[in-house]
Amino acid sequence: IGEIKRFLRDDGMIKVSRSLKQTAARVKSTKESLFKKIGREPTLQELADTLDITKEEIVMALDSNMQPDYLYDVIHQ
Amino acid sequence: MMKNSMKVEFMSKSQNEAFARVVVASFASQLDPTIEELADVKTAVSEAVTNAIIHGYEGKDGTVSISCRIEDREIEIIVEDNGKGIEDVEQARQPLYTSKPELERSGMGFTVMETFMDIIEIESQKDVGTKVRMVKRFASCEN
Amino acid sequence: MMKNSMKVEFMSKSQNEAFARVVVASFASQLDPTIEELADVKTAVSEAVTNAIIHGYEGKDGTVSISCRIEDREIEIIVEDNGKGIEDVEQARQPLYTSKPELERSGMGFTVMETFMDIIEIESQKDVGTKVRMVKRFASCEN
Ligand SMILES: Nc1ncnc2c1ncn2[C@@H]1O[C@H](COP(=O)(O)OP(=O)(O)O)[C@@H](O)[C@H]1O
Ligand SMILES: Nc1ncnc2c1ncn2[C@@H]1O[C@H](COP(=O)(O)OP(=O)(O)O)[C@@H](O)[C@H]1O
Ligand SMILES: [Mg+2]
Ligand SMILES: [Mg+2]
Repeated sequence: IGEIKRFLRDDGMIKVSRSLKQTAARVKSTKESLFKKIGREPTLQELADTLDITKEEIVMALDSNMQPDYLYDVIHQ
Repeated sequence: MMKNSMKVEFMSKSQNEAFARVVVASFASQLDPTIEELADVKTAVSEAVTNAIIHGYEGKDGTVSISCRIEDREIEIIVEDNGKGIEDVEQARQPLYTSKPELERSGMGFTVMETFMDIIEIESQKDVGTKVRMVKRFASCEN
Repeated sequence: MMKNSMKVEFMSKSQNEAFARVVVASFASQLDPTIEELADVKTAVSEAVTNAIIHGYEGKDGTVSISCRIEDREIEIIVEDNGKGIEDVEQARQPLYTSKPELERSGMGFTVMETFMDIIEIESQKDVGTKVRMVKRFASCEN
């Protein structure tokens, strides 16, 4: 339980900007794997269901990802 | 010093609750808050918007508006409706008080807003509408 | 059939371009588009909002407003400013035409909007302001 609390507390200190970048990277890779699976572009809802997050989180995350150096960050961290 | 403001108006439909959260969250994100700080703001906005939709308009068509202002590390959020209003604001603010127990409301909406925001003020008039003003100060960014 | 609408107003500051994109995208997401469709809409909104800020208000303070309406699979987006207006709309719509070559503008804003959206209409009056109406129909609903 101490472990979980510490995790939660750490999580609380994380800047939104960083967490959104991580979500954006997950959205990108899930989008590709879903495309391979269903043979067309997945809709937002399909992505959200697969990632177990909301459509809104995806929308916000995608916009945090406009600058390429963010992507670099995510891939190389 | 950073100053910015916006106002959004939308229909009193339940699918707009998520929309309202994102609008405020993405405006607030200019202040580079932590996940927890942003979650607090989103929760408070959700409660205020839900109240406008289900108590203010009672499911009928109407417009909900949210004004936001940021200044330095502070965000002010005003959620307004032109719905039925609250007759007794003191009573409405009491933890566990709800006028709609049949809808499984918890009566904790205002308490949640008080807990997650630094300031909350309610102005309401019967048959005119309700205005909820909330302020939150974000911790300054050390990193 | 799904119908919904919203309106957002914000200050003509460049940091609000990203905000405007997210607001419209999250409203459009009620229609469950693909990420590509959403990116098209965001790009078009960005161009229209940037124009309002840098050409309409030329960096001065002003208010930009965006109204959105969704109906069935279609979204209508109207971006408005009360800035200096466009004297010759036909000329402004020409690919590569820009009145601000010194700012490294590409002159491709309206062309981009035309490419990514199904309909675009421009109404403008000198010293009164500019209104850009765009419509996009989403395809992704056969499943
Ligand atoms: N926007 C509003 N318009 C009218 N009445 C409201 C509004 N917001 C709150 N109220 C009243 O205040 C009461 C308490 O609200 P709240 O603490 O959110 O609890 P709950 O929503 O669970 O009932 C509501 O039951 C309702 O009677
Ligand atoms: N909202 C606006 N207010 C005033 N002028 C505008 C507005 N939008 C566009 N214009 C005019 O139309 C021209 C073409 O716009 P655009 O195709 O976006 O190219 P660019 O922005 O690169 O100049 C601009 O250079 C400007 O003169
Ligand atoms: Mg409530
Ligand atoms: Mg342009």
